[in-house]
Amino acid sequence: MFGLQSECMLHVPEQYHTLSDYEGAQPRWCPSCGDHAVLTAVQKVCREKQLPPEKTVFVSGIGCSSRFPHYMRTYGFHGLHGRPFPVAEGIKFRRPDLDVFVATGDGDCCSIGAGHWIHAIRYNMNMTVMLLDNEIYGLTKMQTSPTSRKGTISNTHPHGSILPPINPLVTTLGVANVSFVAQTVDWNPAHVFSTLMAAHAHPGFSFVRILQRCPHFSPNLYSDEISNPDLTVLLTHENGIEAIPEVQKMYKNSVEHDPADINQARELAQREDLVPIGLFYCNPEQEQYDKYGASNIGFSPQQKSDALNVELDKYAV
Amino acid sequence: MFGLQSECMLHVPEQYHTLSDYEGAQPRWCPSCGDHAVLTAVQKVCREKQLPPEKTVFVSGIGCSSRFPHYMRTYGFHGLHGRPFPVAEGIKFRRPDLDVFVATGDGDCCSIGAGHWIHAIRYNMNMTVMLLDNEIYGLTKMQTSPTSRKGTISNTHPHGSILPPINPLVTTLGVANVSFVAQTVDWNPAHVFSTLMAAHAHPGFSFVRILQRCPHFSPNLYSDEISNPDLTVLLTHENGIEAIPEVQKMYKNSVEHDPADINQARELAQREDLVPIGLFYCNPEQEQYDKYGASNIGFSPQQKSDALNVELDKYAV
Amino acid sequence: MLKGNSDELAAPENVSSGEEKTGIKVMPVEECIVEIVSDAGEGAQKAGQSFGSVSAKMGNGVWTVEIIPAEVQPPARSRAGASGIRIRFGSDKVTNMGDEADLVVAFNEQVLYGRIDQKAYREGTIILIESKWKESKVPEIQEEYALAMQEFKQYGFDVREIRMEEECLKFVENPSKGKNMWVLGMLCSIYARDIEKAEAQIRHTFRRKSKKIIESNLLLLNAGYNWASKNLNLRFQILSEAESVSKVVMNGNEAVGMGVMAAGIEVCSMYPITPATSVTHYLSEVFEKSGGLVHQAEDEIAAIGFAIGASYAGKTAVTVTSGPGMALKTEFIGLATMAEVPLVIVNVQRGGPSTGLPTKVEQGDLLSAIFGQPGDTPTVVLAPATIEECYHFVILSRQLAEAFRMPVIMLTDANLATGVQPFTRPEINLDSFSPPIDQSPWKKEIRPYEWDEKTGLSQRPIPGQSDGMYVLTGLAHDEESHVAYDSHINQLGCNRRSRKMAAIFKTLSPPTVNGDEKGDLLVVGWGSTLGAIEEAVNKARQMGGSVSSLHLRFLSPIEPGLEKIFKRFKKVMTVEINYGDEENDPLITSENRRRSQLSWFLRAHTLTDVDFLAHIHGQPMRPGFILQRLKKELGL
Amino acid sequence: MLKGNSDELAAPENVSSGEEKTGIKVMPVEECIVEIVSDAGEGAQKAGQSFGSVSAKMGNGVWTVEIIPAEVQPPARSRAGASGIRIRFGSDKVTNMGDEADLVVAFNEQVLYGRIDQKAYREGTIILIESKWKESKVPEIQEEYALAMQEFKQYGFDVREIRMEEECLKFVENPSKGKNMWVLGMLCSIYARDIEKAEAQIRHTFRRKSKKIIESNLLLLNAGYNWASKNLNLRFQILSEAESVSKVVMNGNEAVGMGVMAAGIEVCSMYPITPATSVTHYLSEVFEKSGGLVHQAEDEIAAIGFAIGASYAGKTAVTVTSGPGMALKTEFIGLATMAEVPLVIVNVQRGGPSTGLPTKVEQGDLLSAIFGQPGDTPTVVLAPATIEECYHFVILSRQLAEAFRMPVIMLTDANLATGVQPFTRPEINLDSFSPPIDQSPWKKEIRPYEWDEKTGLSQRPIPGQSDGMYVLTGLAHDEESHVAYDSHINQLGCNRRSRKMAAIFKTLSPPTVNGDEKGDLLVVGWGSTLGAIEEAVNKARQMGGSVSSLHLRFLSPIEPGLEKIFKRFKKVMTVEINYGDEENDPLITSENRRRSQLSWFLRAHTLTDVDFLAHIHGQPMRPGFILQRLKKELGL
Ligand SMILES: Cc1ncc(C[n+]2csc(CCOP(=O)(O)OP(=O)(O)O)c2C)c(N)n1
Ligand SMILES: Cc1ncc(C[n+]2csc(CCOP(=O)(O)OP(=O)(O)O)c2C)c(N)n1
Ligand code: SF4
Ligand code: SF4
Ligand SMILES: [Mg+2]
Ligand SMILES: [Mg+2]
Repeated sequence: MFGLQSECMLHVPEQYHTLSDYEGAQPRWCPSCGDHAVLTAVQKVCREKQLPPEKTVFVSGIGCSSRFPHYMRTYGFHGLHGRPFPVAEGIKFRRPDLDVFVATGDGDCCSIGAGHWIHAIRYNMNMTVMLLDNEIYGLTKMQTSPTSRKGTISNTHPHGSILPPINPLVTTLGVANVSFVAQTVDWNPAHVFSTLMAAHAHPGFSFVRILQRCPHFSPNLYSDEISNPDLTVLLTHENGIEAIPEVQKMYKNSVEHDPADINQARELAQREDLVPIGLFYCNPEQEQYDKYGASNIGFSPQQKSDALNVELDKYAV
Repeated sequence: MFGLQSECMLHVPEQYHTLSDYEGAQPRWCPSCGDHAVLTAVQKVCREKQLPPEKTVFVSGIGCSSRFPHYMRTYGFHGLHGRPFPVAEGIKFRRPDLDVFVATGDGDCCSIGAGHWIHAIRYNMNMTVMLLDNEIYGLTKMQTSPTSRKGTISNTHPHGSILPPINPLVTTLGVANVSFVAQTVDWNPAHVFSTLMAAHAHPGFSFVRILQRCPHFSPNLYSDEISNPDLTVLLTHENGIEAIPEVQKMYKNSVEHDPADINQARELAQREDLVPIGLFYCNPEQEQYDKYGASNIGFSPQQKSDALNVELDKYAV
Repeated sequence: MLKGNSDELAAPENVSSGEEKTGIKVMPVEECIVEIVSDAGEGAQKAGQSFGSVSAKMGNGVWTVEIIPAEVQPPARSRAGASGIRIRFGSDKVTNMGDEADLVVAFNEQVLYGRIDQKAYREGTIILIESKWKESKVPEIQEEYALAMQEFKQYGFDVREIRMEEECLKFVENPSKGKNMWVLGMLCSIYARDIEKAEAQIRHTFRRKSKKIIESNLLLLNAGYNWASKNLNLRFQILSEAESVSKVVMNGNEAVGMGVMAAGIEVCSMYPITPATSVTHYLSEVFEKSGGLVHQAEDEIAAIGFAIGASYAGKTAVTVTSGPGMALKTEFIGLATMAEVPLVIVNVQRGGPSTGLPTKVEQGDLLSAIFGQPGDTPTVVLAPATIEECYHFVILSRQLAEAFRMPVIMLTDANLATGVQPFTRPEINLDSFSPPIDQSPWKKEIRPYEWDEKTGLSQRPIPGQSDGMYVLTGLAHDEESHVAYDSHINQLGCNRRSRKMAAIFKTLSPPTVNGDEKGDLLVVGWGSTLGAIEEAVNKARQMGGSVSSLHLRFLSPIEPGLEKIFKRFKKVMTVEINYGDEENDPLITSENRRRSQLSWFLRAHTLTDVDFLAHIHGQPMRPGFILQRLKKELGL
Repeated sequence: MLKGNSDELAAPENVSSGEEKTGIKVMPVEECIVEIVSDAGEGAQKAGQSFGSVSAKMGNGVWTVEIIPAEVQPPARSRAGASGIRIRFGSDKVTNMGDEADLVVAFNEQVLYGRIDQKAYREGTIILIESKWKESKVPEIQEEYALAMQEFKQYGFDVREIRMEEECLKFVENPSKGKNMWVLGMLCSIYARDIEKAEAQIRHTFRRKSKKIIESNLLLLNAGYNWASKNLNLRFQILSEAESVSKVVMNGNEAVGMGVMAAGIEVCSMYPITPATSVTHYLSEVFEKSGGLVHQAEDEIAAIGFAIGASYAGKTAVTVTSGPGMALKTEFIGLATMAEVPLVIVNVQRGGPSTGLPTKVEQGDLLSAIFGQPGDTPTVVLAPATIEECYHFVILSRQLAEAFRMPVIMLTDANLATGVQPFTRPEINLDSFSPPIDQSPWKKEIRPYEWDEKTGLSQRPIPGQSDGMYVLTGLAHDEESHVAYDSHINQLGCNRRSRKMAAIFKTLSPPTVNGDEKGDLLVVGWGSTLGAIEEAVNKARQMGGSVSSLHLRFLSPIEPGLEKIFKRFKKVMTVEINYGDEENDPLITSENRRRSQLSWFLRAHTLTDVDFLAHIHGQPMRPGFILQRLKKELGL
């Protein structure tokens, strides 16, 4: 039964992958949903980096955004609401050869998944995380999310929500061992692309919050930001997200911010007047739990047997 | 069956409560466990404030520290591991007349309870929270906790733990709507007392991390800090924890810190060279979810019946 | 009655019966099943709900059920995207959605295929279909449409192609917005509905919209009515006896929501999950006015913890969820049982296992509700069988929870959740609004779990009561609520909690048998299948079959007398929306056959060889499906 | 053999049998039950474990079980604080902890009361008690001690007061540290244990301690031995046949841990919970060396999610937990079943419901393991009955999980977890170390759930395999793993997952009956009660009772042939550590009686009126307790 070929370092056939190699099922999101743009950017990142589809895994929870894996032609794990992180960690733990992406929603990550989110930041395993934050529950039809602004009218708060929203960036920046925090917006595909390129290149848990439009339930949520680029502030730095001329031209407001400076990162992330996009924090030196996971893989049956025999000896009568 | 006396604003008999009025069962903690000192301080706070025992509820999860409610003579709810916050919130929601305390451990709050913890901060309901942080799992006999320092030898990490610890203060300070964050140490009962006095006085979610000795499993954990007061830095401010001469005399290192300044609070909380004690952050203006909860209590049966009739009318054929 | 702003529009006279002016013969019928199917967002449901309400107001029995696609926005013109509504209405009470539809209005042909896959139609079903696709600019669409028309005719449907949008365009600029109202008008003409009632209904439905929108909808309603009166040779009449009792009409989730208010519950703690969430959408809107609040928690664990906290503090509480949420509440349900905290848990069941079929019906949570807990955890489980019972059982659940100091699980399902049916307007009992809270001093000598030896009952102190202080715990505990691991104390505690079940059992009476008290076959059901089962059984009886049925509302403790009743029948079988291996499946023997949940449960309870008819099609049980099996069993 | 650093210490000669030099008669006995009880932290367990190991090494059958107080540090000298160990050993194999002890060493009299409450002793039990309390400076202690001595004598115990600490003080400064080793020496003298083996054992136990500590322990061991040889007229001899097979000795949790390694599992994902955690303590220490790792997750949900992720990625995984943790894993178990992810779940059962009795034994998670999931969730549930099986069943569980692509739940309990027993050293099979991973290209035309129609089996692609890409989902899905809500697809998927159970069933053979194949009474058990049940049944048979027993290892699917076997007995009853209403409890009738879990399950399965003997004392089943009931049933 277990006589299969054993470890996982097989050569992948050399072959150039085109965009369509990464295209899975036809997306079922609403036509002008912000998720489409992110999907396209991700497929471009995959092609740019020529990720082998069979060595790439997209993990998600439940939600509109969590349908993401189905629309990629890679391996995918569309699991339980709120639980993408533990699954992604388990996948990565003993498989350093796999590229792991997580697609999650604001409910999935910040509400039911909050505990796992905090711990995933701390585990700092090498994976790219996209929080598709539309500030609402999409799939279940418009309930308040922890990132919904105070006063949001939703089906669970028809008279307006009560609490100020969680700021996923500030929260992430407050967790020990945090190693990469960025923000981008679905309506600027070039910036989404370069942000995800940087996130993927970072060795560790790369957390990218993507402001994502849900025209179906919140048609006007980001319309000010979209129509007026001055409401956005671009974070620039030589160690930040790669500068793209078209993006730089678009946003007059920019701040030079060293992503090594966590204190300034927190202050910037806290801003409520403008939407900062770019890299808030990056520290490639943090402890990586996936390195621990990969520390003793590939033992031969004989090695395992020997170790077990040593143990049995200890308990021999 | 439901013919009982109705709302909960009954007068409590005027009577002076002595310390022993707050003493419940004989504590079963190890003799030199740090929890004892906290228990005593809490009983003193209750007496100082003359809290009516029948209007006071101690809520906890599971762990050595979570045995706390049994040792008080008030109402208590010793619930499930990791879940003290939702229970405490439910208790407070429609009972503004009750004084709610939460006793939780580093495993209970920061590991299995992490999601509820984040959300409890955001709900900002008026309650006093004591995180008894011994950096270990006590009750289950010495496993690594999220606050265990990297390299900690425990039963689950006999070769040393892998990750840097969660800093509960920094994490709490990263959550939206945070309103009160303080730290104290079990070996300075006077400071524990005044910290808890301030926490209780604060209208909102008062989070107090208490460094707590577990001599049974980590005999030397805080011995440096205990023998050398210079490893502690006292946060002082007119809006901070009340100044106690004996405490001020003890700690040479002190920093003037305005608890309204969240940026400095985060920087101080992040310090790893010294243990800062005192008030990091306080903002009594944050949104309180318990105020929402109390907004429509005490409707008479007639009022309820009328409202229901209006509804039935809407659906009448 | 609004005439519309066009002179062309003359309101038709009210149709009474017999021959119409137009010379079309009016067919009197006892009942009808009508569907409107469209792409999502085309308003079919709104039209159908209005049609159902009007019919109810005209004194008909009505059952409406929504046809919901799985995705928020499935692709247009796709089988999977079929969205819409079915309305079954008749002279008598209607208890279920029935079998095949008699008439369907379709906005495109592809969604019709989706319904055909579901076996929603029969030979002769009248199909009124939008015909604009015939001239579509996309050649594939033209082809698809043409092919479909051919096939539909081959299937034996009575197809009528109608230029609906074109007709609407005569009155409005964007016909895609109001076509549903035009269709409503058309149906009102076909089924001789009182047009004034329809107008009133539109005014109510759109009460929050602008006057302009209301006017334009009324215009289209009348246009549809007039068009059909002139151009369709279809006219049916469903008589109804004028009823004297006043009624309300709503779906099961609204009924649960109203039941929560009627039960005097103050806290509804939830986390969104389909198909349960709409209970709380409804409550979020109105609960505040009756002195309650909805709490949206961060997850299902927090939701039940919050409700338990509220209940501990003397505030009546409910938590509402569905399968995956129930799974997460497992540990806290155990605590509520162990520490004896009253709590109402509503589980609107959906298809499982796991995330399964979020929008579809199943009865698959029965055994997990009863046995889902580690350790011995006696729990009350009950299930309403009608929309009316959805309302009343919440009140009952609260009463049981309070009186017996334990959690009560109420199981409904997606069929009840979205089904709409009129029922007698409930009388309000002021007593049920009394809070359980009692802040008068506690008698010091009474212990917090002073279990009555016979019934296991005890009185509970509530924070605020002086001298009642105790520390609740989920650990094994004695009558003082002190943690105690002694053998006899653990045995005692478990015993007392179990004894409460015997005490509840004593209050129950045996279920009534529908049909003869003995015979060849007894059909046993629970929950939303009541109407379909009784309809099938009654038909089989009319055909001479010796069959009766029995419907359970209490599953745990189960209702008394079953073994005796079962003995009077040659065969007993359950009907369930559940999985069970088929007898003739490969490898399956009577020994290893995995039986559907209720049948399995009844075997243990009665030692009777209970068989079953079960499917997990994600669809309500249809009377015809049951009847087919009954005929086989009875040799009819 | 160390002589000690004092000249006074002369090592006693090795005792053989018959008359000793001292003139004390050596009593040959077939078996003995010995206890050492003390306050927590006094080392009773270490002494007892060493004693058990020495006995095993001398060829005796052995069962040791720890006596654990509920709190980390209960108050000294308290009933609730009784901490210690029981060692049952004999010439033959010993399968359970037995009934009353023959001899007990007690460090104070209060902990003895704790054990007396548990009915651990009988008239005539020899009590060797520390007598220093007689001269305590605290008058209350003096009184308590004196009173106890009186009472103990009244109870008929054979009490011997011994100044243990005083004796130790002759050799060491702080006697409280090494008294346990002195006691071990004393017991070695009484039971004629090979002192060299005891010395070797001490060297092993303290191998990580300083030489000084080892020496002082050896000194005390010999001192105790010598003192007893000179001063006690107690000498027993337990013969044993020299066994040829090599053996290992360990507790059930260590056996599970070793089984994990032997199964070729690579990832053990857990969250601490008593009494399961020690499995992972053991693994954390040694797993790395055999190419595996323990992951301590943030909670039980994450622990199982992590394991499922690892398994999805082709790494064999196990998650280990107990009742409350199982409750939290409910939703993810459903996902693993639905999406067919192999996974081993070990549940070391403790007392429930809720947080319940964390350190105590119960078998209360049987029905929740089988039926705990919302929706239809076929799950394999199996249960080892001995410590040896704890090892082998992990291997079996992995094989089943992989072969049938589903989660396998293995239920052990606190009795197996802490019980220590020697068993035949397992042979290592290199095959079981092969990883399931196969990175060769997947055949493009094979679908990820290409279910075999008959068995429901399918092959799974693993990330890394080119052309195997698919998206796993917990939603209803077709063979491509595409989300699909169609009626027939849901029916098909559920059916295929169910069919795997029939396929497993076909591989099982009927259980063997212990005793005659037919008779008056059949006792059915499962899990850790095997030894006690067979001991009681065999005794009853010796007394002429017509009784047999049968022990289930597979609970789901259940082993074949039960109905046939049951039919051959006049009465069938289960023996379980579970709750069930007593027949003569108030309000209880045969109709509303809540039956213990296995008996209930067997009723549904066999339609036999299965009775039960059940308790939830938090204690292992004792053979005497069972025998008593058998006698009643059989009229003996
Ligand atoms: C345990 C559980 N609880 C609740 C649900 C219902 N549910 C599905 S998606 C969702 C929230 C989706 O919101 P978000 O994560 O923001 O994703 P979006 O749809 O907005 O992309 C909820 C509550 C579920 N499937 N499982
Ligand atoms: C659901 C669940 N998981 C695990 C446990 C076991 N458990 C009890 S307390 C505890 C951790 C205690 O650590 P901490 O919260 O730091 O409290 P301490 O004992 O150190 O005060 C654990 C894992 C449990 N009771 N319930
Ligand atoms: S509902 Fe919102 S988030 Fe979901 S697919 Fe539509 S637009 Fe996107
Ligand atoms: S184990 Fe540690 S935390 Fe627990 S009671 Fe003892 S000293 Fe305190
Ligand atoms: Mg969202
Ligand atoms: Mg701790």
